[in-house]
Amino acid sequence: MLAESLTLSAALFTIGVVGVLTRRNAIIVFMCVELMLNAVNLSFVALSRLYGATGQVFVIFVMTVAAAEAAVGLAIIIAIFRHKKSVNLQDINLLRG
Amino acid sequence: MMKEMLASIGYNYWILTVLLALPIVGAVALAFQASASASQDALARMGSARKLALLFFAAECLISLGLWWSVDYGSPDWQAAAAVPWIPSWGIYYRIGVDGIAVVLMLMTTCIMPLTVLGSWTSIREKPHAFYALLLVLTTGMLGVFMSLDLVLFYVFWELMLIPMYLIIGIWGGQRRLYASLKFFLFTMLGSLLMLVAILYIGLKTADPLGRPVFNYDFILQSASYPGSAALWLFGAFFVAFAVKVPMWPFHTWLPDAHVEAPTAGSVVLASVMLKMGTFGFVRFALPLFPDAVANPMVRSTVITLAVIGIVYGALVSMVQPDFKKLVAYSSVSHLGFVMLGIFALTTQSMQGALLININHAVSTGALFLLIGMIYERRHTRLLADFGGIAKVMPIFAVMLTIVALSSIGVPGTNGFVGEFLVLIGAFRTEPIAATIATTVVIFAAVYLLWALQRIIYNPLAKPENAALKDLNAREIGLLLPFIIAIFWLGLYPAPILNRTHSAATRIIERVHGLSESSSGSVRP
Amino acid sequence: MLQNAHPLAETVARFVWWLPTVPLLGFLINGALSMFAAAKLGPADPSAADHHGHSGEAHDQPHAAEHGAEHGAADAGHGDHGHVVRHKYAPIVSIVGPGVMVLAFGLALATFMAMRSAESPAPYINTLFSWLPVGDLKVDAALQLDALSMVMVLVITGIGMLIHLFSVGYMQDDPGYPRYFAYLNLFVFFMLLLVLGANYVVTFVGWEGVGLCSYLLIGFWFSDKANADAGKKAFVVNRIGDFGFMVAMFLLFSHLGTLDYAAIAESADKLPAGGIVVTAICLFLFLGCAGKSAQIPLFVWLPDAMAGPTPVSALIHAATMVTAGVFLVARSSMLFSLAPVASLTVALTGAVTALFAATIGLKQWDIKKVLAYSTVSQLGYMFVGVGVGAYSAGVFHLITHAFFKALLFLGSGSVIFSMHRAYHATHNHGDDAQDMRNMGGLKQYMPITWGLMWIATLAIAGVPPFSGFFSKDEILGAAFARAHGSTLADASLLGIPGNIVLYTVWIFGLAAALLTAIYMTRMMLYTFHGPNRTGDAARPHLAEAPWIMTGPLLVLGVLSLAGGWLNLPEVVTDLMPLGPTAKLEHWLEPVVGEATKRVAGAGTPVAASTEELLIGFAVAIAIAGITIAVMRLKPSALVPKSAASPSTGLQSVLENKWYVDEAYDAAIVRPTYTFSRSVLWTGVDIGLIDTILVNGSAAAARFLGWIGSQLQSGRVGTYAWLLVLGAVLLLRAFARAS
Amino acid sequence: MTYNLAIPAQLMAALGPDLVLMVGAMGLMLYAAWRPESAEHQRRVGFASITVILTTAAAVIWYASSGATASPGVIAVDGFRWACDLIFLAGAAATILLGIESNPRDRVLSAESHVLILFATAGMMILAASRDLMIVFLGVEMMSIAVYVLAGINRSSVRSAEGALKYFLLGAFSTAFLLYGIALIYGATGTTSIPDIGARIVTYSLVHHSMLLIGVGLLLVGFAFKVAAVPFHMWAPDVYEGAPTPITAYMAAVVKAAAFAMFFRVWLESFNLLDGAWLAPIWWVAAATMVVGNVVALSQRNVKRMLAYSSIVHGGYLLVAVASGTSLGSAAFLFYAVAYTLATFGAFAVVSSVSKPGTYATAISDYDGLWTTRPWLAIGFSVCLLALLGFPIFGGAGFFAKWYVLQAAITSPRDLVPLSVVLVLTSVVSAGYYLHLVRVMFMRARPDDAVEPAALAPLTRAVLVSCVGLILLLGVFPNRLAMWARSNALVTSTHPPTAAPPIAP
Repeated sequence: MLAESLTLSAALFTIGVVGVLTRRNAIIVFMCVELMLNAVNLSFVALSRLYGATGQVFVIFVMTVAAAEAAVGLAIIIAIFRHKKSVNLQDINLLRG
Repeated sequence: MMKEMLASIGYNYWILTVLLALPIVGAVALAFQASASASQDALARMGSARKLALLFFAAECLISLGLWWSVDYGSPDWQAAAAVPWIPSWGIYYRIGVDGIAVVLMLMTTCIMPLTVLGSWTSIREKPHAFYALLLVLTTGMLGVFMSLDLVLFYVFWELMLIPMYLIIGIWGGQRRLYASLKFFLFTMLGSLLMLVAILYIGLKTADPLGRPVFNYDFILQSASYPGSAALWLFGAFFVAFAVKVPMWPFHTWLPDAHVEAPTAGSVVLASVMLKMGTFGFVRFALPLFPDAVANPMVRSTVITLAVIGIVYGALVSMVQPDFKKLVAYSSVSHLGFVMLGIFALTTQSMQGALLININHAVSTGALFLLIGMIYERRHTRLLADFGGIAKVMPIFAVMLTIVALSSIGVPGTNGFVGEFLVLIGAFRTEPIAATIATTVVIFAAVYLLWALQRIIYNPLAKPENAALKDLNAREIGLLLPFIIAIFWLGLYPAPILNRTHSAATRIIERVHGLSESSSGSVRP
Repeated sequence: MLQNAHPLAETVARFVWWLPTVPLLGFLINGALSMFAAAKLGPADPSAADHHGHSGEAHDQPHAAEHGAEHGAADAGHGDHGHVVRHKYAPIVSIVGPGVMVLAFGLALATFMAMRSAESPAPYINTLFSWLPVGDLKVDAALQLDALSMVMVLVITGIGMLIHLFSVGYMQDDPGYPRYFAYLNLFVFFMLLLVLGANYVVTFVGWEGVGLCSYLLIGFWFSDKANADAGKKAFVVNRIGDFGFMVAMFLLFSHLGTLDYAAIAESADKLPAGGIVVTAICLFLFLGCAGKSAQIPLFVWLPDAMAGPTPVSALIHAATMVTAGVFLVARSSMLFSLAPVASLTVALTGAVTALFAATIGLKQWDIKKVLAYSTVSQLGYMFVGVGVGAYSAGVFHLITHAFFKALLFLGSGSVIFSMHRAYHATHNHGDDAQDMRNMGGLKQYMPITWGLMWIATLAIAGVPPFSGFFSKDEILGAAFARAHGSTLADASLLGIPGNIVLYTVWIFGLAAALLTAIYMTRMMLYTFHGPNRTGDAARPHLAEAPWIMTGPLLVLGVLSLAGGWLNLPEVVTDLMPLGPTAKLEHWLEPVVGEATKRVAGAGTPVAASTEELLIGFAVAIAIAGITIAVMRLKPSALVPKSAASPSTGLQSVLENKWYVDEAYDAAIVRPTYTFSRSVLWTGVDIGLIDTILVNGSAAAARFLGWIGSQLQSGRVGTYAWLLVLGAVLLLRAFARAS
Repeated sequence: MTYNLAIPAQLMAALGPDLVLMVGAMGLMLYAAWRPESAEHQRRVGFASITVILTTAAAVIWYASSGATASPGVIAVDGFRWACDLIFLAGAAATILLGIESNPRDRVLSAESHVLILFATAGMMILAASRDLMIVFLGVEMMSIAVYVLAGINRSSVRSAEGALKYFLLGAFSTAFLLYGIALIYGATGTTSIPDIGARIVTYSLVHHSMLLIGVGLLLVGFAFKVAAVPFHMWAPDVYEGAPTPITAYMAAVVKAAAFAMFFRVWLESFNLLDGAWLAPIWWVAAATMVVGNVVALSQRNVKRMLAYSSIVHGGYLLVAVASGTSLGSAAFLFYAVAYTLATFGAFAVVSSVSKPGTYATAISDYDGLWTTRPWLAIGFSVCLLALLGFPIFGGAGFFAKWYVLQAAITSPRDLVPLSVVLVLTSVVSAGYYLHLVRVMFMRARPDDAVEPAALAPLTRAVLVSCVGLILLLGVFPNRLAMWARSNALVTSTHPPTAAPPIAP
């Protein structure tokens, strides 16, 4: 059961990575990151069956932090939308070189 | 008698530190003067700055003269030595001391510095305070290199020289000063950073019983041993640092640019003192620290080949230079090649001769740059083609230039001869072919300098701008006189200097021979 | 060394260091006056000698500088146009310059007397101070007084004194008058140092010093590029020789551990006779001598050196400096006698040079050029002498040559002085005062000069009883004798047996003697005989030079006539008791005797009858030469230079000196410059090191930086891709470790 | 005293300074939101923040001098923590001081910006204290989230917003890698305690355990992102350019120092034995960082971007110290962090005062001939640049910082001499751009139409003068700092292994 869970977790993580790499919309990219975090959470939960509560505590931490991150992240995305009227990452390349 | 008098005032206890500190004090004083005189006009600022600077340089020169008598030149111990913990947790000490070689070079430095101030008496109009303050800081760096007995302290002084010279070239230099100054900086830094790694390596491998690194020169000499090919690598690192500074072919190309772009005082200091750092580094550090590497036939023949290439190459290239300063710069490559040949030929004569060339080159090339500066101030050109026949309008200048050029050519009776002669006669014993090839330069040296001389002071006075030139004034003559005196003194009676450097030079050669005999033994005495 | 025990130590000889010092003082005084005048008078001072444009030719013109002087005088406020102003300090200089020479000559005579009475064969060494004490190298500033240096000192101070006196007249109106005497005094100082040095290094100081003075004096009228060029050429070519001298010193030191003459004389035997080392030493030394004494291949500077004032040509480029090479070989006779191959080289080079220069002398128009090539040729004789191991003969010819060649040069100077004065008086600046085609028939205007120059001509041609006859004959006789039996004859040069080389040398010497007689007679005929071609306007102004110039000529005339007395051969003294036999040879015996004997070896001496035959042959050749010249040349057929048509064929080859200068220029000078400029400087320095390596690596770094900043596209997607790529690489590395 | 971390009260006590800062920050946050935005208000909040920082610093010093230790647990009570705390606090104070004066000029009026710095600093202090990967994660996120906001604090600037977005997205992305790495390490060793991980690697011989190694690799990705190591550095120049100048300095110096603090802690206490696996990757990352950073910096025309690349490069130098894997390496880090923080703040103080109001971008050409009009500003900037270059005396402490890193590298048992050579050779390249600025200031003529920067505001001047003064002072007398760094260095894993549950497949 453990091995399957970990495999699933890795697959989800990879899907998240691919999503980040391929999507252009800032919000979707951010969602993909959230997917990666949750994939990791799955690993933690699975492993905690083996090692005890530490993994589960970690998951709580991750979820809390992810929530805070989401708040800040969406605020930043809104800020950029106010300037650019777009959240397409391809358009956001003022800073370069 | 002089010695007792100096001993009575504890001269040897304080002299070295005072020599290091005084220029810094001077630089600070100039900074204060600069802000105090901010409202004055440029001419008044120039006047006050140069006077204050001259005061400090003259004081430095005067108090340094005592070293000539106070030092025991035969002693194997460091003279006027001092050691104070600086960064004890890293094994770094403020450890200074001198031997005959260092004393002679230091006196050369302190004597030339006031003259460079006189030489730039009227030419530095922009920011004179900064200029002289940098010259003062530079002096501390140069003197520090000569007296450091701690490898890290040495490195710090070594780098200390770099920034003032960089700024002097870059701020008060000619058209291409930005390029020249950066090139100077990068070349030197490339070499010295490799040396830094080597110094660290040595210090860390020579740890004391408590495991702390040791950078004490003497301690390293006694106890250092390097595994396998490490000595070669370390020598290589030191070699690059010093070879760039010398400069040896093919690391020399910063020199013509730096010389051409630098203001007169910069060129003089660069040629007279800073170029000596490289060869001094070889004598003080690279040779004694890595006798095995030096005795390695491959290493030695490589260095000597480069030296000989430099000698001939420098001479040939200077032959075709249209710019007088560049010509002299390339001739420096040639002269310093002789020094390298002398050092690596590892005979008493060649080593002593090399040390003598160091001084001779300082005198002759320094004077040449001053002379170039003098006509440059009048004509604002250094191209040989722009001159001709000015011996008619500047007879005193012509005489001075002739004497200095002849000393640079190495005409016997002048200083140039004794150095070259000693190097060659010494080098001939161990490296006959190299010495013979190097000897051909007596021909080329005559070609390039006499041709230049001819194009400047002889030939028809065809250009009207030249006809109006004024001959040297009293300050300029007074400034050149010490050089002229030195040219003949060193040429006719170099024994006082030779006696002072003898024991130090012999010790270095003996160390290389002594330690290398077991491994190589191919070097004849 | 043994100087306290030496018999000379108590005599005037202990003041030997005053010999060079006295002229040095003269130099300092005159030099100071020159500088002082320059500083006082400002830019248009005496040395502001503008004689550019005065004459298109780069020739010796005594008043060459009056234009500059006029300006100077005008500035000083007391000159009027066209008036030649003497240098302000001329009176002091006229006393100091020649005065120090009189003193030096007096001291030399006194020393000579002391030496004669002391009769000690060992050299007297006067050590002044330790010059270069480094390890086992000990070079002292020391002077060595022995038979050879004494002879040289007498020649230098004696002839030098006469030429200084002559110069007082010749240079009287030159604005650089003090400078001139300063240089001349300095030259004598160095020349005395050269001959008096107790080791090679002190000699080398003098050696280079005389070269330096030669440089300064050749370019004395430096405003003309040709003069400055000639000075530089002389110095540089001499330096080629100095290279040889230096290498020879290095070899000596590394094999014998000393550079002192006395010590080398004692230890030279340690070098294997005929060995590679001693041969190399001698060949390198000879390279030095060839430079200084203008032998093939380094003779090219001497003819150009005629650009200097004529008294300089007489003193430096005829009587003293150029013979330093001969002196050095004699000085090193201990070494040369051990190196037959080197000696043969010396002799052969001398012979070839003698002949070669004589051919060129045949076709020169410039009176000084004729004399210059004649000097090269006579120096060749001297080298034949020292080359075949007849060291005293070589020195003998050195002395007689000093007499008659000084006389010839001063005489020609007198002629030029007169010609120039005439042209100047008529404001003729176009014609050349040195070209023989502009002379002719001067006999009637300058009878004293004419007579004296004929004496010298007969001397150089080898007509008895003039001095040159004895010395030249001795050399040729020695060459012939050595071919019959000596260490030289037994050796071989490049596979050619020594005796064949020596016969060749002898034949060349005879041929050169014939040519010498021809070209010298030609010079006399064209200059003094036939119709005058100076021009109608100038002719009335031709006259004999003042007494201060003719006086020294007279003395030299006597010496040229009677100089042979110094070393009369046995054959002659047998015939008539003119004086003691082989006086000079005996005098030099302590210095060169042993070496001479070693070269002569066990060879049988030439029979007296053969010797008489040879002498007769030589005399016949000299007379034949003069006769041919008188018969064949027609002074009356000559036209002035301006009307002359260019020569053709072999004539033009000779007139152009076999195109040697051009060949050197094309083969050595130009390629060196081109190589230095195009390959080394622009190629290696600017191209390879600076552009490709230094700036190239900087540019490469900047280019990489540019690429890097292009990758920095500003798009998050790119950054994420790169991040993942990096992560993959890292993970691969970690996975590999597991 | 020794804190028993198993007892909650004592754990709280061991977190004393952190709590002081957090409580102060929360209180100030309320105060900052209490009043409408105004220059005056942000100034007040700024000074109040300074007060909080000083209080915290006093607490840190008190804790440090008490010589307290702790039982094994989730946080460390050791010199390294306090040393790092002091560096963070000093940096935060400097940032706030610069910000108080530059914010109004840049039309950043929100007083929260100062408080956010306090939050970020609190996160850093947690990081420095953490001895458990869970706490590491917490600290990283506390710090990062605050800094995301700080990067975009200038709401009127599109550049600021763009930088913040990039930083946020990529930061979150890399956090996921970090987290996954932690999960795998947890899976392999069964613990998240840093010393225990090290101990279990020994006990269970996990040196070649693939799950552990993959975990370490992913962790390294996360760390490398935080320290902006090549190729995870791409965000840094953009974010640094977009952020307000004091924040850029904060990110370049303090955030980087915090990331390295955790890097050292984790690497020395957990993975010291895995050097067979991580040495080569870190070697190459360090070399690539030094080379790429320096080379790209050469082609920059904007001073802030140039300094951004320079900060990447310094990360590379510090990675050399990480690669040494020794206690000496962490001592070198402390020394380096001090010198580098001083130089960075000095440099950015100048940049902030030279930049035209409203734009953070400063072109190198704005500095042409600065010496002729503002000599002391030019000299101060040059000292900072030379310190960054690592030049002795003129660059003061910068030289000895580099020296210490090299010392760590050369004494390391991992034979880092070649990497040291790479370090010095790339330093030569760095001279190309640092000195370019120096020569622009000193050797070019001041253009006639150049806009003269306003006189230095007092706080900025104070920051600049104290930075330059300290750089020079420490450059001549570095011994005390060196001893301080050495005595506060980390100690490589010494804790005995604790009892462990069975191992994952």
